[in-house]
Amino acid sequence: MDRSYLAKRLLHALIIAWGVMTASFFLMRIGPHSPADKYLATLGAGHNVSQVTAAIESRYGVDRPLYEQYFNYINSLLHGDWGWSFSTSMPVSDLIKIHWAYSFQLIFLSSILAIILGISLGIFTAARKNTKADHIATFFSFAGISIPNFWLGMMLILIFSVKLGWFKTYYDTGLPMFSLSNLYALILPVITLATGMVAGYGRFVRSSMLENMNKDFVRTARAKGLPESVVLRKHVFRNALLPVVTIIMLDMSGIIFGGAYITEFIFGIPGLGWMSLKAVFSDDYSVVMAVTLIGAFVTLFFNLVADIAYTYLDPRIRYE
Amino acid sequence: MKLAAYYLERLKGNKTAIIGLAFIIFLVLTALIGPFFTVSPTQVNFSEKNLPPIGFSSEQSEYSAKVGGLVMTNMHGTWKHPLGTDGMGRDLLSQLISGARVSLLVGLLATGLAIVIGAIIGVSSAYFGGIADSILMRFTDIMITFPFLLLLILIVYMFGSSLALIILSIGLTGWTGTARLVRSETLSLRTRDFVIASKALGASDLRIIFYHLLPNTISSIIVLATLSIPGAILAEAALSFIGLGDPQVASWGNILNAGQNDLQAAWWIAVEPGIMLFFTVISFNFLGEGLRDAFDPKGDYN
Amino acid sequence: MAKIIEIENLRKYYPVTRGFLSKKRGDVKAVDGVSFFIQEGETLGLAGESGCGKSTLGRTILKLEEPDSGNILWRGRDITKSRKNQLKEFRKDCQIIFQDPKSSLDPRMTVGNSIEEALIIHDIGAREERTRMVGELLLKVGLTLDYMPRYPHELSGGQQQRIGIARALAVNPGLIVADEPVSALDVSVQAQILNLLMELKTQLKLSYLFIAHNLWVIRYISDRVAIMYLGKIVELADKDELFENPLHPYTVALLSSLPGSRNRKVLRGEVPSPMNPPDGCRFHTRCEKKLDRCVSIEPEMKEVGKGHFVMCHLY
Amino acid sequence: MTSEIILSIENLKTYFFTKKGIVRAVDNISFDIRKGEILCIVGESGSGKTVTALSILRLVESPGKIIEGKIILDEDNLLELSPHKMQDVRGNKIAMVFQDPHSALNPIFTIGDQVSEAISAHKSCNKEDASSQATQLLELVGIPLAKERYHDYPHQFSGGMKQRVVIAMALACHPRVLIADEPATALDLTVQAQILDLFLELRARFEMSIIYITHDLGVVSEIADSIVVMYAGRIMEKGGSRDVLGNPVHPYTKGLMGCLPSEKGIIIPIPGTIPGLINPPAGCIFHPRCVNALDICRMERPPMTKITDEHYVSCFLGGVNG
Amino acid sequence: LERDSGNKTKDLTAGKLGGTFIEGASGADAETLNWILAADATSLGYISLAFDGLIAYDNKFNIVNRWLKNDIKTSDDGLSYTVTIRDDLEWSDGKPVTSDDFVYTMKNLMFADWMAYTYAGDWTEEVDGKSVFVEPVVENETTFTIKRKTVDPEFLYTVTDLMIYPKHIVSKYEGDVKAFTQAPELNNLSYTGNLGPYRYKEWIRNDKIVMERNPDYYLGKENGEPYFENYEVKIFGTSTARHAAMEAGDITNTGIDPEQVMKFKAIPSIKVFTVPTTGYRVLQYNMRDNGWEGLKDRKVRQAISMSISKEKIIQDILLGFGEPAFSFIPNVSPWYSEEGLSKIGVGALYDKTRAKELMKEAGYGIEKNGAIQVIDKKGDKIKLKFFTITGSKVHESMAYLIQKELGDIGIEVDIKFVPWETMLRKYYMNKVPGSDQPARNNNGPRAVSEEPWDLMYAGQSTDVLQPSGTEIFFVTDGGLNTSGYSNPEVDALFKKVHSKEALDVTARKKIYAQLSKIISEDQPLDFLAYPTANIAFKSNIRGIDPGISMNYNYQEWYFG
Ligand SMILES: Nc1ncnc2c1ncn2[C@@H]1O[C@H](COP(=O)(O)OP(=O)(O)OP(=O)(O)O)[C@@H](O)[C@H]1O
Ligand SMILES: Nc1ncnc2c1ncn2[C@@H]1O[C@H](COP(=O)(O)OP(=O)(O)OP(=O)(O)O)[C@@H](O)[C@H]1O
Ligand SMILES: [Mg+2]
Ligand SMILES: [Mg+2]
Repeated sequence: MDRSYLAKRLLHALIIAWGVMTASFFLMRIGPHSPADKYLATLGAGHNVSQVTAAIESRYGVDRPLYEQYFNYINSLLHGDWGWSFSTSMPVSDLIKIHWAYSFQLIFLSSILAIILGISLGIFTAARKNTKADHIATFFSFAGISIPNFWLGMMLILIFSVKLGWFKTYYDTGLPMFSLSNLYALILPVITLATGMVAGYGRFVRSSMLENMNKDFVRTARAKGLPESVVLRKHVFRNALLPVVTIIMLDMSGIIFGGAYITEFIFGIPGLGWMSLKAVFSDDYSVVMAVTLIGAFVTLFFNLVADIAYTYLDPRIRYE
Repeated sequence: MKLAAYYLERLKGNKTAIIGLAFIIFLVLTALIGPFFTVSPTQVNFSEKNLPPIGFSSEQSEYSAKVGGLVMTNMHGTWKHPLGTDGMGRDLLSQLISGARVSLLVGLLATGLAIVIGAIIGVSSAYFGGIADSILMRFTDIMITFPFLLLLILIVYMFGSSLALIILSIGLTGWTGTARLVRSETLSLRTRDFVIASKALGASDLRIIFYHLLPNTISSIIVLATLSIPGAILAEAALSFIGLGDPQVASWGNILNAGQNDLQAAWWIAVEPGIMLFFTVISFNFLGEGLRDAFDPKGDYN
Repeated sequence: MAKIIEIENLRKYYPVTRGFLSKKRGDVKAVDGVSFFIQEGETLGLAGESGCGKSTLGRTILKLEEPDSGNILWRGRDITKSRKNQLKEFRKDCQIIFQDPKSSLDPRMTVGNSIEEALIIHDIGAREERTRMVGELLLKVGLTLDYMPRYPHELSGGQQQRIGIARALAVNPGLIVADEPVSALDVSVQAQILNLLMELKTQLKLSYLFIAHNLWVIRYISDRVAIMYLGKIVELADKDELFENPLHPYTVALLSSLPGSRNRKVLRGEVPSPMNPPDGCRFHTRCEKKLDRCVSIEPEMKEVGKGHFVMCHLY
Repeated sequence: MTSEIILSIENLKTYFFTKKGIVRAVDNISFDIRKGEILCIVGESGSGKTVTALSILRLVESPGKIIEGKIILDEDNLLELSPHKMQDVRGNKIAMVFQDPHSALNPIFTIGDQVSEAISAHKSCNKEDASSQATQLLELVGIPLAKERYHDYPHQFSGGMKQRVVIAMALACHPRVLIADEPATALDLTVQAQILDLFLELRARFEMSIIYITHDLGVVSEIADSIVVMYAGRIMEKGGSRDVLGNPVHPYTKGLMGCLPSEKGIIIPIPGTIPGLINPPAGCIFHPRCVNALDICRMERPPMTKITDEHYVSCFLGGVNG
Repeated sequence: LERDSGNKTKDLTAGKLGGTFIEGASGADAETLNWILAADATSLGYISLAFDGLIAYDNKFNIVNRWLKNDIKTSDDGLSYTVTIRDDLEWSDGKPVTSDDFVYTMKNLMFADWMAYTYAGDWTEEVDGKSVFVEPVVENETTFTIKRKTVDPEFLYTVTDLMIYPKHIVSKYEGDVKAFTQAPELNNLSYTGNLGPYRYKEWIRNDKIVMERNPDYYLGKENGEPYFENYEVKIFGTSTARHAAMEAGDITNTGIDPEQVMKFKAIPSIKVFTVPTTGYRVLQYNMRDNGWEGLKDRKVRQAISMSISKEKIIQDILLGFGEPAFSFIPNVSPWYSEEGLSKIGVGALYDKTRAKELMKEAGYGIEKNGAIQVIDKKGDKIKLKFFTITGSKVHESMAYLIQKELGDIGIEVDIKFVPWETMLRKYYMNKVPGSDQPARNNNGPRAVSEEPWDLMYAGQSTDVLQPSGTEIFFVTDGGLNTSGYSNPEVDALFKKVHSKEALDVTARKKIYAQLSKIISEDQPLDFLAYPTANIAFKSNIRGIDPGISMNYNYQEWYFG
C-alpha cells in the first residue's frame, strides 16, 4: 500500500464526507421546521409572532440566506467549531465529548461479543455442515437476524426487568464506567444489540467457510495429508476471514447508526444515537449535522480500515 | 413461463422457503380478507379495555361508579377478542390485521421503489460508463455513507409522518444496494458472449439493456428484493416505534410503540405485534435465501 | 477470388488503470499492428498462446471493439470509422461464434428466441416466416424442431454450440469469426462441430477466421494459418507450407510441442506481459536463435515464399 | 512390463446422492498400476476420471460416497483405514496434482510455506529443515531462483510455474504413486510440453508410479505405459499403451481415435452425446452412440473380456469386430 | 434536663441531613438553564432548584415569601408596585443581590430588543394605542418600584414571577445575543450564590440533572435546610421504566398513571397522593370560515357539548381521577365560582335527545318517524373533522370517545392525529386568504388556517391566580384565539378585569363569575375535565404537605 494510494483514498473520503455534509445541511434547511417553533407555542396575546420568530431565528443565525449559512458552517467546521446546540445549550463538541462514551461502551462490548460468538458459530456450523446441530444453529441464526431488535429489547425488559426484576428497566448513568455493576447494567442492551450481529456474522462466516471449503486448494491441502483441523484452521478459515473482516468493518457504521440507535432509545442510554434523535425532534441542526458527519467519517474510516485490512490479509492486493 | 416453473420446482425442495412462502401468502390473504371478518380496528370500548388474550388473565384497575373509586378486577381473555384489547378496548386481532396491511404495503412498495431506482441507476451507470458512472457511483457512495436511520428519521420528521412519505423515504434511501448489485452484474454481463453476439448482430443499446441485461439480473433482483422487504418493514416499524409512524394507521410499529408504555399492565400489546413482525421478517428471509439457492446455478447438487 | 475482409496495421490497446482516480498505468497491447486478409470461401486459422490477442483481434475486426488505429476494409469498403447505425449491412455479413457455448446463449431466452433475435434485429420476415426460418436453421445445424422452446441449460455443450452457429447463420453471413469454437467441447463433440463447420462452409460459401489453441484443429480446418505472438502475427502461410516448413522460431517451437511430435524443442521461459513487451523482436527473450539485433530492432513482415510471410531477422 | 503391482483398484463404485437422484460417477471399475509405470486414464468430460482419482485418496466429498470396492496399497485396503491412518497415506504414499494450478494453491500463503507444509505434515523435522527441503524441491521441478522465490505468493507466479509448485508439493515425501489429474490441460501448448517433460523426468528419476488423467490422446500416446479408457463412469477398455492405441477393440476407443484427424485429414465423429449418469441407459452404457450396437447391448452390461494378458475390453463384440 | 434550643435545632438537622432525592420525570429534557432563553417549563423547573424567586404559593394559594422581605405593596391607585427583597441574598462571588440587579435585568435584558424575550409582552401596557413597557425604578439597595400608566390588578402576579441576573456578570454580554446565549456561567448557573436550596452539579442531557445541597442557602441559616445531599431529576423514556424504577425504589418520587394507582397504593414503602392540577381538557370548535358553518351557531355548540358525557370521560379515561369542567377557571382557583354555570355534559345537561332538538332548532335536523335526524342544511350527514396531536394515549382515547358520543346523535367524526408542529402551522396559525399577512395564531375574524378543521381536542392550563391570562383564548383579538370566538360582552368583561374597578377582590370575583357564566353558555369550547394527578413518594419522605403545589416547601423535606 503506497502513500499516494492512501492520499487518494483520503481525498475520496473527504469528497464523500463533503457530499454527506452538504446533502444533510440542505435537507434540514428545506424542511418547514424552525428552531423558533417551540417558542410559538408559548406566545400569548399581543405578541407579534413573526417578530419573535425573526428575533429567535436571528439569535441562532438561521435567518441568513442559505448559502451564507452554508459557508459559515463550513468555515467554522474548518476551524474545528462544530457549532452551538440550542436544544441543550452547550457547544456541540462538548455534547459529543460527554455522550460518545455511552455509545462506545455499548457498541464496543456488543461488537466484541458478536465477533467472538459469530465467528465461533460460523466455524462450528460450517465444520458440521448439514448435521442436526447445523440445522438448529441455522434456524437460530435466522431467528436472530429476523428478530426486530427494538422488540427484543422490550421483551428482555418485560421478562428480566419487569417480571423477574433482575435488572433495572433503564440504564443507570450513575454507575462508574469501569465497574462490574456497569457491565451488569449493560447486559440487556448488549444482548439486544449483539443478537442480530451474532446471527448475521455466524451466517456469513458459515457461508464464507463453506465457499472456501469447496476450493481446490483445500482439496490440495487434504491431499497433502494435513489433518482436518489444520485444513480448516489454516486453509479454510484464513481465507474465509477475508470477506468477514470486510463485512464486519462495513457493518460497523450500520450497527452504530441502526441498532445502537434503537437500543439506546429503548434502554434510555444517553449515547450519541439518542442525542441525535432528540436533536432531530428539537430541530437542533448543528447536533444533527455533527452526528451525521461523524457517522459519515466513521463509515469512511471503517471502509478504509477494511481496505487496509484486506490489503494486509490478502497478498494478492498487497503486492500489486 | 417454463423457466419460472423450473425455479419453482427447485424452490419446492427447500422446506424453510416453502414455510416462509406459506406464511407470506397467509399474511397477504389475512390482510386482504381479514378486515371483512373482524371488527374495526378503531372501534373503542372502554368497558373492555386491556383484555388479555384467550387463555390468560390479568389484574386491571377500573373505575367503579358504585364504589366511587378504583377496583381491581381479574380479566380473562374472551373469544370476542381472541388476542385481547388495548387500553381503549380496541380489538388487537383486527389491529394486527390492519398492521399486516400496512407492513406488506410498506414492504412491497418501498422495496419496489428502491429496486426500480436502484436498477435504473445501476444499469445506466454500468452501461454508459465514464463520467455518468463516476457521478452516479459517487452519489451512491454518499447515500451509503449517510447514516441510514438518521436520514430516514430526519426526512420523516421534517416532512410529516404519513404512510406515503414513509414509504417514499424508505424507497428513496434504500436503493443503494440494488444499484451496486445491478451495476456489477451488468458490468460482468456486458462482456458475456451472448451480449457480444447480440451486438455483433447489430442490436441496439436499448434492446441489449431490456432484452439481455435486465432480464439476466432479474433473479438477483428478486432475491435482493425479497431480502430487502423485511428491511423496509422493519424500518417502518422502527420509525413508528420511535414515534414517527403514521398516526392514522394501526401499524405494528405503532402498536408496539403504544405497548411500550403498557408493559406492566398489558404486556400482550407489545408482544403480539412483535411476534407478527418476527414471523413476517423471518418468512421473507427464509424465502429470500431459498430463492437465492434456487437461482444459484451451483445449487443443482446437495 | 475477392477479399471479404482486409485489415491493415490494426491496433487495439487496453488502458490499464488502477485506483479511484483511474490513473493510467500503461496499455495492454492486445493487438499491436496486424495486417492480413481473408478471401471469400477461405478459412484463415489463427493460433497462438493464451493472452496473445487472438480474441481481441477477432472482436476488433468485427468492430465489436473500436480499433485504436489501422484500417478495416470490408469487401473493399473502409468501415474503420463507420458509426454503429451505418454498420447494418456489415453486421449481417460478418458474424461471430464463441468458445464457451454456455455463456454465448442468453440463459433467459429460449433457443428459438435466441436465433430469432437475429432476424428481428434485421427485420427479416414476418412472424410465422421467422419461425419457419428458425426451424430451417435448426435443421441445418443438425438439430430438430423440438429444440425451439428449450432453454440453454437443458442442452449439452455441443447442442449449445450448434445453436450459437445457427444464430450466426441466421443473417446469411459471408464471414464468421470463430473464436475457439471447439476448445470447450469434448473430443467426440469437437469432431462433430468441426465437421459441421466444414460442411456449412462449402454449402454456404462461408469464410472463417478460425481461432484455436489446438494446432491439429487448425490444421484440419484452415486453408491458411497465421501464428500470433504478443499482439503481432509472426508468421502466416498456407496450411501445409506452415506445418511442413515452419520458419519463425516460435512457430517451430509451437509445432514441436505438439504431443507426439518427434524432435521436441521445449520452450524455456515465460510469455512476457503484453503490457510491456520486450523491445526489438518480441520473441527474443525465449528464442534460441536470437541475434544481436533481435534485442533492439523490431523485424518487419517479409514474404519469404509465395504467400509465406514471416517476421524474423533470420530471413 | 511385469514389475510388481503397487496399487490395485477393485470394483470401485462411487456415487453422488443428489436431490435429483443418484449419480453413478464411478460404477464398478478395476485396474492395477505397477511400479514405475505411467498409467493414463482417458475419457471425455464427466466420465469419472477425477472422481476415480479422488476416491483413491478418499477425498470424495458429500454428497458423494464410495459405495463399495477395494483400493489396495501395500496389502492395505485404503477404504478400511482409519481417517488418521489415511491422512498418513495422502501426500506421503500417494500424492495428487490437480488440474487447475491457479486454484490449487492457497492465495494467501507463500509458495515456500505451502511446500514445506507438505513436508512437515509427514516428517517430523524442524522449520529450517522443512524449508531447505522445500527449496530443493522447488529447484527440482525447475523453478529458477528457488531460494528467492520461496517467499513469493502464488499470484506472482505464472500458470506453468504454479503447476510446478503443485508438483513439488506432491513430490514432497517421495510418494510411490503420483496421481496427476489433467495437470497440463489448463496450460498453453508450449508450457504443457514443459510439464510433460517434467513428468517423464521424474518418473525416470524416482521410479514413481504415475496415474496420469487426460482426455488428450496425443498426450497419452506420448507418455502412457498403459491406458484405461473410461466412459460414463465405467471402464470400456484397458491395457498396455501399444495394445490399446495400436489395436483398439472397443467401439468407443475407436471412435475417440476417429475424432482425431487421420493421415488423410478426415475425422469421423462419434454421434450423440455422453448420457446422464442419473438414469443411464440400460445394458452397455455406450450403446446409444454405438453404430454396432446389438440387442443384447441394450439389455445387459457387458463383462470385462480379456483379449490378451494385458488387454481387456468391456464389449459384447470384444475382439470380433476388431 | 433542659436543652439549649440552638443545639436542639442542630441535632434535628443532623438527623434529617443526607440522602439523594430522585424525581422520576418523563418527556423532554430542559433546553437551557439560562432562564431568560427558556421556552419550556422543564427548564424553569430545573432553574428553580437553584433559584427560589420572590415568592412561593402554598397549597391554598397563600403567598409564602422567599426573596421578598415584605409583601409587594400595591399603591392605592394601582399604578405602582413596590418590592422589597431580603438583605441577605448573595451572588456566588459574595456580592449582595440588590434592587439594581432586578431593575437591570428588566430594563436591559427583558425589555431589550436584542434579547427578544419571549414573555416581554407580559410587561407591556397599552398607552394611547401604543404598547409600552412598564417602568422599574431603583428605590434603594433592596427596594425597587415598578410603575405603570394604566391599572391592571392582575399585574401583581406578573411581578411575583420576576427573576434576575447578576448585573455585574451579565453586563459584559449586553447586546450580544450569541455571547449571552453561550455564556458558560449563565448556562451552568454558577452565579446563583445562596439564592436557592440547591446548586448545579451535573447535567447529562436527556438523562438526568443533579443538583447538590447549597450549604449557604439563605433560608437554611435557621434550620439547616435543605436536607437532601443531592436533588436529582431523572428522565425516563417510557412510563414502564419510570414505574418500575419507582416500584424498585430506585427513585424517590414520580407521577403515576391511573391504571397503576391501585398497585402502588398496595406497596407499603410507597405512598401515593392524589392532588388537583391546574390543567383542564377542552374540545375546541372552529368558528372561523373554514370550519363547519354550524359551529358558528351557539345552539349547535351547546348541542355537541351536551352529547359528550364528562362523567364518561372521567370514569373511562381518567379512571375517576378528575372532575367535570365547566369553566375556564379551574375549580381549585380562588376565583372559581359555580354560580350560574351551565353544567353542560353532566346530569340533565348530558342529554342526546335535547342535543338533537337543539340541532333541529338551529336548522340542522328534521323530524323523521318521530325521531330527529341530524343533517346539514343540504340534507347530508354532518361530517366533522377532528384533530388532536399524536403520541398521547389520553388524547387518542378522548378522540375515540368523542367520536362515539357524536356518532350517537348522527354526527360523523373523522379523526386525524397530527404532530404538534403541524397542528401549529396548519391548523392554529391563520391569515386572511389572499393577504400577505404573516400567519399568526389570531389574525382577526376573517382569517382562516391553512387546513380546514372543525373540532380540536387539547389540554390547556390556566394560571389559577390570574385567570385573565386565559383571555388570549376568548377575546376577539386574543393572541391564541385560534378558533375565532368573538363576543363583545366577553371582550368587555376581560377589559374590566384589567381596570381599576377590579382592584377590589370581590368585584373582580364577580366579574370572573359573570365571565364564566357567559362562556359556559356560549360554549366556544367544551370544557371537559379537570384531571387530578397521582404522585408517588417513598413513604420515608417527611415534611410533605400534599396539595396542588406540594413542592412549595420541598427544601424542608427529608428522609425519615
Ligand atoms: N476488455 C479488456 N480490457 C483490458 N484488457 C483486455 C481486455 N480484453 C483482453 N485484454 C487483454 O488483452 C490481452 C489479449 O487478450 P485476448 O483475450 O485477445 O487473448 P487471447 O489470445 O484470445 O487469449 P486466450 O487464448 O486465453 O483466449 C490479454 O492480456 C488480456 O488480458
Ligand atoms: N459433487 C458432485 N455432486 C454430484 N455429482 C458430481 C459431483 N462431482 C462430480 N459429479 C459427477 O460425477 C461425474 C464424473 O465427474 P468427474 O469430475 O470425475 O469427471 P471427469 O472425467 O474428471 O471430467 P473432466 O474431464 O471434465 O474433468 C460427472 O457426471 C459429474 O457430474
Ligand atoms: Mg481468447
Ligand atoms: Mg476431471
